[in-house]
Amino acid sequence: MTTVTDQPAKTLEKGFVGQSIPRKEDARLVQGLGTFFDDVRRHGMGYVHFVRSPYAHAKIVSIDVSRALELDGVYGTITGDEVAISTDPFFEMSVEPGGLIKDYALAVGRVRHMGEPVAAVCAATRELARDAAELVEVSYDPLPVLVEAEESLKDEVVLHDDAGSNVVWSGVFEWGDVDQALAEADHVVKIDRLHFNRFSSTPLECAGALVEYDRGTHEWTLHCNHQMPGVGAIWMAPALRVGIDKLRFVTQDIGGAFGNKICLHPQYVVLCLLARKLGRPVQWTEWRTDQHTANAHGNERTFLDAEVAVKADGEMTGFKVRALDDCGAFPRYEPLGCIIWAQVTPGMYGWRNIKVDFTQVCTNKSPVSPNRGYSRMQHLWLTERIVDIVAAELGLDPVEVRKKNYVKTEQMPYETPNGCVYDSGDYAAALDLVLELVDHGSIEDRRREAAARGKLLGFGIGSTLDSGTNNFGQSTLLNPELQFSGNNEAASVKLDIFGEVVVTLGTVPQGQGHETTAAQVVADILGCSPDQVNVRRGHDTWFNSHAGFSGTYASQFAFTGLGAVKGAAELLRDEMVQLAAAVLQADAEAIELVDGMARIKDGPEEAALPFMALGAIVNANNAFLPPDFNPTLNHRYVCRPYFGMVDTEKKTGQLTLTYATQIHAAVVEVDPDTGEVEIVDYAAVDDCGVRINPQIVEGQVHGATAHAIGAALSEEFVYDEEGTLLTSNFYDYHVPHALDMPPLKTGAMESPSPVAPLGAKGMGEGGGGGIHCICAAIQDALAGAGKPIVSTSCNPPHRVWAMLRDPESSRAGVAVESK
Amino acid sequence: MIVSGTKELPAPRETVWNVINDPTEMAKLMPGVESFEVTDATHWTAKVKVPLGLGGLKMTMNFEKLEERPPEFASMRAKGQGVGALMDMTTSFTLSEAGEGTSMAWEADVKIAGPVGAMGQRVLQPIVNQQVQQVLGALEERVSVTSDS
Amino acid sequence: MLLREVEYVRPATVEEAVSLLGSYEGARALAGGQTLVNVMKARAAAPDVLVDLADLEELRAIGFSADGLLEIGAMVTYAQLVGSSEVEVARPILAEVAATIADVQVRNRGTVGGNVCVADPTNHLPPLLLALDATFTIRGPESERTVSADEFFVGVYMTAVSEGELLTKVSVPPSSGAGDGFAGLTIGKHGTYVANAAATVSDEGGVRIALGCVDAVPVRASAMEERLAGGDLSAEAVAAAAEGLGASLDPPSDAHGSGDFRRHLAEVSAVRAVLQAASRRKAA
Amino acid sequence: MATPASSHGVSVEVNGEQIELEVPARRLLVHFLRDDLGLTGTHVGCDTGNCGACTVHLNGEPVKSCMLLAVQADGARITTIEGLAADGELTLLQRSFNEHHALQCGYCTPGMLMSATALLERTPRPSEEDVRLALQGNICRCTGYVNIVEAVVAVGGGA
Repeated sequence: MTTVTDQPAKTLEKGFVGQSIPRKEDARLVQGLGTFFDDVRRHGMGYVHFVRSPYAHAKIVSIDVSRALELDGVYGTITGDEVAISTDPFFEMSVEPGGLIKDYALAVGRVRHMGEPVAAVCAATRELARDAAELVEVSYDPLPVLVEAEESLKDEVVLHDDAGSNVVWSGVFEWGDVDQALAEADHVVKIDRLHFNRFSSTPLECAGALVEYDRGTHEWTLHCNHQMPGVGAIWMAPALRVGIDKLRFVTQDIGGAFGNKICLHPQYVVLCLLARKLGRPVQWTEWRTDQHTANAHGNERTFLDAEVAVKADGEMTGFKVRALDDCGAFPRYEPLGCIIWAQVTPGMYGWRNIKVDFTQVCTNKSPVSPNRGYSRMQHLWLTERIVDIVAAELGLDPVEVRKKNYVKTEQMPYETPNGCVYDSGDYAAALDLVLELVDHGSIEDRRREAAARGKLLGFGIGSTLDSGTNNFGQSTLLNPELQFSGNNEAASVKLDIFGEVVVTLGTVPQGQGHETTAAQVVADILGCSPDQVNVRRGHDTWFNSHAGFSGTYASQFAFTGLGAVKGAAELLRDEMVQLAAAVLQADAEAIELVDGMARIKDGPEEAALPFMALGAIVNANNAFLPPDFNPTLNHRYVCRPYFGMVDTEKKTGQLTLTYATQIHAAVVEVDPDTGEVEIVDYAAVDDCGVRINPQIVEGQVHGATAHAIGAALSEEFVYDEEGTLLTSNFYDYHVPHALDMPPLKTGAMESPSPVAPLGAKGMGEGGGGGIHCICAAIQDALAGAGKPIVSTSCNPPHRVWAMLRDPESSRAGVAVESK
Repeated sequence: MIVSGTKELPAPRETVWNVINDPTEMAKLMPGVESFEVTDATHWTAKVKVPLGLGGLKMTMNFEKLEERPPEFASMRAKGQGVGALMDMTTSFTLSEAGEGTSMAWEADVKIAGPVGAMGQRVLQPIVNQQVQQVLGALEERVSVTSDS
Repeated sequence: MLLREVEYVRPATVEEAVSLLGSYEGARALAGGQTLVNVMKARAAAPDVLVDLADLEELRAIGFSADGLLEIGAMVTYAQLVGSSEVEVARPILAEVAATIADVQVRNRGTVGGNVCVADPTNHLPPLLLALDATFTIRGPESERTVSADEFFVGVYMTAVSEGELLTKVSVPPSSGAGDGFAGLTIGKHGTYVANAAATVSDEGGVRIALGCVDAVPVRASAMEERLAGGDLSAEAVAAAAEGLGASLDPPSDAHGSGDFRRHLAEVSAVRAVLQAASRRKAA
Repeated sequence: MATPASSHGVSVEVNGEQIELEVPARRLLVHFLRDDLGLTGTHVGCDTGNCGACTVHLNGEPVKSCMLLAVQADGARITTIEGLAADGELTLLQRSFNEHHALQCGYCTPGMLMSATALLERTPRPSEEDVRLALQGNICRCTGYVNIVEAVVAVGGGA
């Protein structure tokens, strides 16, 4: 079901924008005619298989590839030593010590996580490549293993000798005066330890690429599924010691990414080296087990010694906490996660005094990368856990406490203590809507009914913000030397010879329906049907217009992506109008674009030019055009949002531009004998401002919810003390299947963004609302069973059972000091 | 994973000691040993079929005697390499006289790395337990025969 | 995903299959392949020769023996079990449990013989067939022999079927008034079991209970069975009978639960399975 | 007695076309379809037979082509996603997926469609529960299954 408050979009007249038109992408995909990287073939291509470390931490004593090379059909190999000679380490974003880490495309001298590539083999078939990989003899000398961030902090064992410490980045953020807030509080709630577990969105298509090297031009073409090619190239080109113009990224269809396809540069560099060395196209397909053990995990974060200031009336005035982030063996995209969370520093709440002492360390686990809800989700889990623990310990109603502390709609636009601006939204109204969807009034009756069946019923809320359109200037809050700031995205729109409207995007869609929503926007501006608008599939850094921050990530397409499309379409429209005016001998004001024609308003039938005529005149029949009028009918526009500079002293600034609201509510039943949690009712309300295509928006809400449900109940990367990943496949790493998913109720509101070109806010990532509301619901369900505290984000049966069996030990870390 | 226990053996300590400190004797007691050769007094190698994965994994195990204090204590380390799995096992035992027989306190610390280690976690413990029981059973049989003869 | 080099052969008769299994070193029978092919993809197993049983029609039959036993060919798929009228009549629990193994695609290929010969401690059928007191018919080069469920399961991935032999059928006594139950905890709906238990209660009240996932092979809960021999199968009595069951076990720990959790689940599952079985038996 | 060999001639009917090809015994059916026949609509989403992206019809029944050797399919009739709208005309189910926004990245879609098509052949008017059971072996990471289930139920005439 969908409920929409009737607030008209402030920008475009609603034409195709705002309609749930079926996607243009689907026709090819439902026939299996999409083109994914693994579908690309080239004559003489070789298949690459990586030799991976079975150890989490070990010295590489020796690597012998001779037996592999003897195998018929093997084209060649490459090892870390060769990589160390022919490439430079990847650029690191952190200050010291993390900035001193040397990260190469293959392990050099030492392996630091299970599954880390130590060598690669290229052969005539996939099977042969793996056969040969088995013949590569690597001798290891195991080293002590670090699997706990708290252990890493001690630096008794150090992963990266160049850095001399396991700390990647460390810093204190303080806004307002938290100590005073705590001193003036009526209650101080203390929470010793909360742990956000390690998981990832595990896109169904794994990583990979087919890489061609042109010996004549020294250029590489990567047919791949990198979701942020601009940044990928910034990592790869310097490492390969070439200019960025030598790398061409081509993506077509991508089988999901969710941030997990941003850090593919190490493997891609190996492919580039092999393609050049062997003089043939090389192809690598990552398998699921490889993805789980050695590709992208989400950031694991531990929150220590939280103290929350609460007034007698339930107003929360501030909190302080130590955050310890575990980025795995290499920082890669990190330490950006050490600041991205600050986009939502107070969550949805009004507290003005906040202190976060943030440290990120390396461990002998898979490196992390951005993952749907990147870094904000972990922090929002903290704010939601705080609210529900405070409510439970002080006997307050979770609904009332939220309404009391939510930022009010009349305060919008609201500036947070760290200078971010919440652009619009009505959190309390969204909460009321979600409560209505789950029939909140009947919870106590349902609790009794469940109890009669021997089940413990619980209710929980998760209220989050999806912050969209990064200001990359926030990176300078981590490292003032970094030369990044702002954000941008590009698009081109042209009218072709026979009147075709052709759009190319700088974005790299992976299922978000950009071909459809871009067509909707262009159709409204040019007065034609979306069917007449051909939005080119995928991304090609040679032919698509793109900008420095091009890509699809951080919930920003609705702002920068469609902003660029809108800008380019408007430039084209104005020129088409001028052209029509010139041809029809009329004033530009008298020309309108409708039904795929430019015509004189209220003019005679014949006073009209179909798009085909406009295209043909400029491109093929232009002799009569006046010399001073030179239309191109081909326009590029770069959408560059204004942020202003961040203040590196106060650590404040506009870190992002739009804030979509999500409020999720779950009703769960816990089986006290097994610890099983069943979701019996679930609702999600999303407010992302103007919805270009409501059906696509709702689809994103469904997907984000499924990821959150998986993360809350079963999805976890579990390591043993040896650093062996115990959940390396879909048997042990259980993602929700059709039978696992509860019925989802969705509701929507539209609070248009005053800052976004179309009033549409970035959305899709969500804020992990499902994780938060399920944690809260489990805690509520167990309230009558010793009132344990839910202190982990992932709660499979064995953890719930542990809480039931020994609630006291879970409560040991929580204390309330009242005046 | 550490497994340990004690086993009462119906034979004098000397007899037991002689059996478990003779690699060739022990090789006969271990399940799945396909070939075996002694390198020197403290090193030997065995090709073993370990019941990991379906049908078993062939592994080359290199044994090294770490310490021995006749006739009561000895410890050894075994490193195995096979496709899909690396095994690192340290075992030790202490013999004490118990009337006519011998009481053997044993401990084994078994580490398995690689895909099999990750995939087969839930079955490793049962497999190890079962292997240990088989060795102990065979040992009991062996020493009782020796002491009879 | 990429298997080692392997040789493949598809015999036309059981005799040929048995002699192939006997005459090639490292030969292994390939039934539905829903476990074996998977393990080979991980290269955690690498048989030298695969003897595909696909064409052995006689192993795909479900029927009754002269003495009325339900006979299930080793190549009968889970989907066949689910749809079989013979099973429905004689021992419906088999269909009920088979219907929860993995998913449609796996049930279309996975076989009864494969499930028990793989003998993974988390598989559904081993504890169930132990509780149902099934017997297993094994064909060797010369002769055919029959072993009980207690003897069949030897260890993790190990059964009484030795090299050069082939499991041809599983025989299950018809319920004749007995009630059967199956319970446990899975990783997600229809997922891998963390712990499970199967139980059968005869019309006279005799109880057989088998536990899965707690040891290398399915385990009989003998002590609990004896305590229930009295015939009182009330919830309280069954719960009381299960006390101490967990303590008698030494289950493995993994990412899905500690040994303690499995000890606890073994008791919970046993109780649930027995109560379900009791509620289904025809009152004597 | 037949002799084991590491390579076999395979004869299969794929989407109505008879194919004869010599194939290594170790080649998985999914790689035979994708790499040898170029039918790249059948996808690989995992390496343990959980995800169902590689689902095809083997003699009319949905199976996971990554848990089957190509040589095992010798003599069989196979339908892949490319065989559904063979005449270029989308099936009701394919259209329903589009209308209900039942796909996002589209990677799991071929497997979903093959499983759901098989269900609709057996059960023309499936309930939501029927559909969820039939799709249990197909993982989707984008949609949460909501619209997929709706799309299949709708084809059967359900709400």
